[in-house]
Amino acid sequence: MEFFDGFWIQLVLKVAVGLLVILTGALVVIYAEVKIGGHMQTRIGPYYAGGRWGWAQPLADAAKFLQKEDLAPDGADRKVYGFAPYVVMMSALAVFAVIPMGPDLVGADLDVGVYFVLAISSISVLGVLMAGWSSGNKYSLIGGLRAAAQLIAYELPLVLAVVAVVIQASTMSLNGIVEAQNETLFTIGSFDVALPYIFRGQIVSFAIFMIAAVAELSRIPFDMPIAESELTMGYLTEYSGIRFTMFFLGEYASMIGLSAIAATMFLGGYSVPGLEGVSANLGGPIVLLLKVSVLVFVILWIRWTWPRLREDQLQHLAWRWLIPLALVNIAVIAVFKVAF
Amino acid sequence: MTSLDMIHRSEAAVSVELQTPDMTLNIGPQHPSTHGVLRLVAKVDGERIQDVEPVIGYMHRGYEKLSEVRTYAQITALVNRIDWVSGFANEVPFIIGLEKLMGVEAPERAQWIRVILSELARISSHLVFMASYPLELGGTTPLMFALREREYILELIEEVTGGRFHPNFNRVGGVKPAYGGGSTTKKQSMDLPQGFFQRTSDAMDRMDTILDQLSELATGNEIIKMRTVDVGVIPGDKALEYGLTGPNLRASGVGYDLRKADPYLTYDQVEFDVPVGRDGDCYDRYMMRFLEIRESSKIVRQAIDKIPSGPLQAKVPRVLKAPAGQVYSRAENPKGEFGYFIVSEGGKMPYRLKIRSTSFSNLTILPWVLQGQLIPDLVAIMGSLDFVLGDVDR
Amino acid sequence: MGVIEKFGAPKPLNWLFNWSRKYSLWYFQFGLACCAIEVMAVSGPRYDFMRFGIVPLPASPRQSDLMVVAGTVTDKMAPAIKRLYDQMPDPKYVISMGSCSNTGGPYWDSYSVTKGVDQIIPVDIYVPGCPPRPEALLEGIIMLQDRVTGENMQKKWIGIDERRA
Amino acid sequence: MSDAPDTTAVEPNPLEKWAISLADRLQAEGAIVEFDTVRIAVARDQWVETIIAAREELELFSWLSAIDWSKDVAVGEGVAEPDELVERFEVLCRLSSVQSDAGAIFVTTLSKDDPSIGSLAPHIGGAEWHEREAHEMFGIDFIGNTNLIPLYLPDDFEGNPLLKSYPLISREVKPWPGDVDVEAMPAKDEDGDA
Repeated sequence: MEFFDGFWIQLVLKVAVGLLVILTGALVVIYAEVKIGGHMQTRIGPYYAGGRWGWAQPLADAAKFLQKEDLAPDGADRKVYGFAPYVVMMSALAVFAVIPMGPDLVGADLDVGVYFVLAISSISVLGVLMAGWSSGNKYSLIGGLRAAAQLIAYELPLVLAVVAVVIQASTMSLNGIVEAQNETLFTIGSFDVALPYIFRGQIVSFAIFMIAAVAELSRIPFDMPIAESELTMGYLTEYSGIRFTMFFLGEYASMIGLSAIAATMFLGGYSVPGLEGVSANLGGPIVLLLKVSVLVFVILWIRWTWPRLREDQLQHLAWRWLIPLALVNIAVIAVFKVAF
Repeated sequence: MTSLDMIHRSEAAVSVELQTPDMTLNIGPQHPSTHGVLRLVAKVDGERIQDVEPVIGYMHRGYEKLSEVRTYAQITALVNRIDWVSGFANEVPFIIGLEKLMGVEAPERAQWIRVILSELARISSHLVFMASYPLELGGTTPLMFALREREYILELIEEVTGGRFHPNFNRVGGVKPAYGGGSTTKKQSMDLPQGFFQRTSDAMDRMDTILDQLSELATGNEIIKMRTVDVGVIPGDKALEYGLTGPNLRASGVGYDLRKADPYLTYDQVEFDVPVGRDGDCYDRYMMRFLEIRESSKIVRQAIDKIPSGPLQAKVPRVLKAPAGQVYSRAENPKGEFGYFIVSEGGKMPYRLKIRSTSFSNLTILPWVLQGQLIPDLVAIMGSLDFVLGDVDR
Repeated sequence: MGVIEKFGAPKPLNWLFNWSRKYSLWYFQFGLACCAIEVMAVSGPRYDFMRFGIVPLPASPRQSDLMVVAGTVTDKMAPAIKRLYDQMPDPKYVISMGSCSNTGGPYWDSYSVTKGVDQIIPVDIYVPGCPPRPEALLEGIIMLQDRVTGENMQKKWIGIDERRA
Repeated sequence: MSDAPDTTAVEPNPLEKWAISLADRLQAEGAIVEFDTVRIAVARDQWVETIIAAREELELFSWLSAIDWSKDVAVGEGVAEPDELVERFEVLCRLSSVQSDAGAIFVTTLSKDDPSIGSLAPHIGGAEWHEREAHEMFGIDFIGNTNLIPLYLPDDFEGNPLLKSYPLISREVKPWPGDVDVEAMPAKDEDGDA
């Protein structure tokens, strides 16, 4: 297996497998979105594509967008316009590099994993802003500006929620955070009980994190940047074909990404009591997948139930409620950490 | 030079002073929130609208001219399509006016059938509103729930009239003899389908439970309240000045309902309440429709109890000719006062037919009410006025 | 994709392309008149055209494949429709729904109604009715899907419009 | 109101009484009641004042429109007795009460040579669009309404469609296709001049 030891080979393999898994995951989530959404609305949703249950619907969508004409408006700033979807896509994908799927199954176990995740995921703001600005369309511009304002506002509670976890775990490595949650807290008889952070006082952080994550994803009830009834498609208005697909896949990939981070930090990540050693490496991804699915489902559920807020109400929520709450939460967590 | 160019150019000026040139936002004629083809030319400062000029006419089909070259019987078919979500209700005032002009009175059973179908049309129209309004605020699921229920109402309308929402069911002096009666004898077959009343009252029962569900899903939703309460307030005197009628006027605290104020058909024989709002904001306008569905279902139930048996059609001459005269007849459409001013010169066609369409008057207030609002509120306010572009442009 | 324009797509690829277009007709949220309400009904639970892969998501013409001209086209609206059609990226399809957009319908003698949307944009499928029942629109969609299945991408990309042939 | 048949009975019914008293109070020219429809004739120069005064008791501005009484009829049916017709425009405005079923249509007459009248728009906001519509459809000028741009029709549209002399070109190009008892085929001598 000498061949696989080379750094570049490993990198290429990791990237290839990662891309495949993430994009497949994104397609699955897209399918889940239309299908679950359909059922929530007492509809059937896609049915005929692929023969049964419409399972091939997202594949058809992807293949179709490949053939679509790639249009750029006359007034567009071509370079920026063309580059924006890649920025969004890259930021969505890079997050996965540090998410541990097993004790040893991690793209790169950074000491500052948390920091990396937050930094990388906020790059998407840049892409969105680029898209909005360069399209040469007023709806896009307003959408882009709304997106920037919104993402900046919600980056803060997101970070502050994470800080609380970092304090409790005393590490910024995501692997470390999972292991911290895997530590035996107490024993009942011969059974070691380890509790994820959500049951160890981080429920508030978790709630803040999820709200901020939904806002980061620009999904209902925080989907003002692409508010269809107001701004047509917001910053996406002018995008067509493959570039639109990039945004679209990027959105769903980052939905998985943020859910995975939330699962890692609050729900114990890949770990589940009783899964150790090699089996943890094998079963870890599945455990993580299950946890991610639950979170993704919740995000979809919200999407199909609620209407959207208004821009000022959204800012109001972020600055007057979430951020103070997150600060108080940090203080409480820190006090407990020091005291006990 | 477009304003966007100006913004790009003003980059250089940023260091000197922060200029924010007004952006002219052109919304429509195709835009998801305009219910069809309305164009708004809005001057915006950031997200705040400074001035808005609605441009209508994208659905102008020339009804008033076309009516002058169509016989009275043909006009009934045409007027269905003015306000296309409540087709039957458009026919009623026209046919009442024509009957007045010709001195014909429809048999009582026909009048009751008109009441039932008008109320079903009202329910279906309000359900379209209940469907589209949350959609404009971003909620997609109430849309589907309301559409699903609307199908049950359309089923009933179709059963009687043969059309889903353009029934063309009224005739001078009665209603079109419906098909599908139980017996083979000719007389009975020209009546409502068998079991129609039972199915209708079942549908009304269903409607009540569904309204509870919808109120849980949408009306009671905090976000909907946040988006609509105290948004787009129209005071009563302004509403009267701009000729608002129907739920829009009642939301502003003026309890004016033609079914009570100037009863037509057999509305004086049924008991129902007219919900009246207090603040005149979007939430009130939303609630008016919500509550009116319940009242309508009450009316339908009473009508089913009270409807007498009898003929559906009075005797009228084969060729419809109205004597010379001018008559204005109006009725409470789902959206408000719908009226026809028929000027007859004694021929087969009207000399002039002025259509007082509800949405046109309801929309005239738009520039006034939108001033100084935010773009997201624009959507909420426009949606709450519940206009149909065909009714605006005619 | 200059290669395909020159040599044509191999059969499996052609099939894949046609299949994906068939089941992924993103419908452009665009309604004109009465028929738009029927389109709403078709998107609703009882008829649900998403079963056929008609996704009514995009509000912008840039992401859509299918335009259903649902309702009366007036002379004032016609330039806007033409423009929206031009804004849609190829390959794109048009269903003309209802008598009004087919021929002018009940407004055949009006001074302000365009008598048929096919005067301004090419139409793939005409659905008759005033308004067509939801079943009729579904039939039209299925006919369009059948048509897409038999398309030749090479011809389409070179610019041979089979609709006109 | 020469052509409107006088249907008033010998003793006025309550509606007629009300109409006459309303006309008196507003110092209008007269009142006609037919088919439960009250029409109050108003002098052209009293138009704006009368309507504003009438809104004291009839609060709801319902609509404003016009009729073209003309002998030159391109499509459709003309008046019953063209020889006696005085060619004119009638401008109508309906106000109604929201307290009762009362309501009246105010009518004034404009000559064809000078189809202009004072505008209600500065006093009643809702009248602006109605006046624009009447301006576009009949070519009536509303003095004081600063925004009389076309409401419905495209900018390059010529003519005033609701004038009786305005033809429907489609009907001339291709007459009514069905053999329904609608009307005779369009006469050949009609000029398609808009």
